[in-house]
Amino acid sequence: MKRIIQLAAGIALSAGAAAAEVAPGDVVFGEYGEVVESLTGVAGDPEAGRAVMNKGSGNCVACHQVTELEEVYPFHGEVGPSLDYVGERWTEADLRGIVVNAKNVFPDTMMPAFYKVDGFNRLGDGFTGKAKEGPATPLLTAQQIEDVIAYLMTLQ
Amino acid sequence: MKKALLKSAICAAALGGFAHAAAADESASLVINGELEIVTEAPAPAHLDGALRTVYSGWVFRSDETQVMQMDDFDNPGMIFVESGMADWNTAEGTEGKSCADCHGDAEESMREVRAVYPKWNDEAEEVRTLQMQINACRTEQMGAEALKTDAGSMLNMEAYISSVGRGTIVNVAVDGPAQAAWEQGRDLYYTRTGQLDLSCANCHEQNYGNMIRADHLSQGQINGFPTYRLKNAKLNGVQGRFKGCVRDTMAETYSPGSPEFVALELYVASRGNGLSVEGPSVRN
Amino acid sequence: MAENVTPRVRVPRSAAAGETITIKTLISHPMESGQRKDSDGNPIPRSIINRFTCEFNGETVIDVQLEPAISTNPYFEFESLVPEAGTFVFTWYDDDGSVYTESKDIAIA
Amino acid sequence: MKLTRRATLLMAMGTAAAAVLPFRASAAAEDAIATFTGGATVGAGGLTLTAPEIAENGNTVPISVDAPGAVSIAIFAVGNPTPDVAIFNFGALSGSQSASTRIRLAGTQDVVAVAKMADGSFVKASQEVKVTIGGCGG
Repeated sequence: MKRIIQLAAGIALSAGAAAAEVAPGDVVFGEYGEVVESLTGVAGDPEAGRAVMNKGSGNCVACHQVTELEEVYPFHGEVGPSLDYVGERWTEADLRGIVVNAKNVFPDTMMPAFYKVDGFNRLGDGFTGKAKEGPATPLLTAQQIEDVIAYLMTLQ
Repeated sequence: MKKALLKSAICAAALGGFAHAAAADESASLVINGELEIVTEAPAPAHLDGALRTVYSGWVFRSDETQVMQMDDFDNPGMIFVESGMADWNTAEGTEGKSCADCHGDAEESMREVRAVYPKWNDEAEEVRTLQMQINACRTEQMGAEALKTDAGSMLNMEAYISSVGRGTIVNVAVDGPAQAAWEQGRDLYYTRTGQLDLSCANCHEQNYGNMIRADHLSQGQINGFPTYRLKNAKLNGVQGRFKGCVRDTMAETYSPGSPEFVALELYVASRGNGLSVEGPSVRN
Repeated sequence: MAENVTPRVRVPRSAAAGETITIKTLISHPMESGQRKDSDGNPIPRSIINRFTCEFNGETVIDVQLEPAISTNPYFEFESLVPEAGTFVFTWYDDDGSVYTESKDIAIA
Repeated sequence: MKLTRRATLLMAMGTAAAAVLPFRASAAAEDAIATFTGGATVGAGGLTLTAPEIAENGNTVPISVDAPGAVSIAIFAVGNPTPDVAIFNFGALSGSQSASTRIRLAGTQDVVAVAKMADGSFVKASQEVKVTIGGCGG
């Protein structure tokens, strides 16, 4: 969590340079919850996105199985669907929409919104159990989401 | 996105979430010390309205090695704390100079049916009381002793002792009558999503029990085995402390052990296990 | 010093002469490894049971050297010969110098 | 055992690393084993090590060793910061040269048992124990 906060702070500092970045409240969703525009305008790095899949970051493998990751991050969850071939089944815009806020696509899903800062019930300060003072920090940064999307698109 | 694709995706998600909820190991049977038979699987109580067909003790979701640790009291480290609770039961405390035993005699007889029916409405106090609240009411009102801290040390020892003598009795928490309002409050909390991860109890423990979340085998979150000795922290854990840990892990502001919300939630979750045996102190991961 | 350290043993009450019996032992002890830090980041000093022995009528059954990788509340299960009636003596040695003992008699049936 | 979030994370990372690299005893583990054997050659056979393939929690992992005719059996967790776990020395009245206990494993790794036999020779057995990673929390 600390790392996410630091990253977010870093982004805030370089706000001028990252003028192209879309804030969580400004994301434009399509009719089916897809997000066509890149959140940063900077191409995602699949290698960096691969690292985000693990615990301590996106923790995607807590719920999703990815054969390609079994060796490096063992023990995958079964709560969500397998992500094998996810890059064939979905477009980049679809995947971006699902990672940003899956509930726009699947209203009852258990999947958390990774780029959302409002509308929470009893928002906590990370995993401390205490109330969060001030606005939420998205679970992943805009660039981390672009990186994850780039990685997911390699799963073909 | 094509509409057909979307539909099939929703279908896949639904499958992942519901139909896929793997059956627990229905063949495992728990007999403690070679003689005490424990009901770890029972038809779901009617008040669940079909949300579950069968209720399972958390024991059936654990690995063979963890299961075995609960099958013999010598192998169950939770019994260390039962011994402390037993000693406290017989120790006079407070301004009245009385022990639990002075009023209640032999707990193996007087307390046998107690754990199974708590949390329970108390007419005089006009509130739903957890077993821990009742222990403290006894201490402060009858013994003139100080209240013990909820879900901590001596309190968990006493709760574990009272649970241990009730092992094998069938959980039968009242959900109607004067307890109904608290029960409904607990039910609402159970289904309310919290925190930045936006998860409810039901997301994991009703819709996904039997599935793995990373390497954790999700149970139904039944509390008939509490207090429970967790391998993770090598000590007894109380129900409401466990609730707090779960809510915290949704990245939410938690309620506190002893709060009206958690009392209501404990009543509701206990009632989901009506039909299972009292099992505490159990051994879990 | 570790608090509430209580040894427990399970030994059959009787055995046939020359029989092999199973013994279980458990002692409540935190087994503080010395590798953990408190909430202020200061190392918590090591404090473990470092040795456990079981003797029968003065003869050694088992003598165990424990390291911090033994879990909280150390548990042992092992087997002993019972050549005659007598007394098992169990001894746990704590880093802090404390010694905990327990004994159990066994009869020949 | 109260682990800090950071420690838990480090443990999880350790597990991941252990899973990628082919097993190789750390220098510390090799030293610990050599201390027990005095550097003697270590054979195989005659020693049974029983440990779970997957441990639900690395804090409390049940294991058993059995080596008929052994004088002593040492257990090592080769992936722990300190590999030594325990040494069982069997006396004249030991009913069998076997014992069970519960140990701590700081992540997925090989558990190694080395038995010293009555004739002074040594045998070894090892088994990988995968320590699980929880899904919840940061």
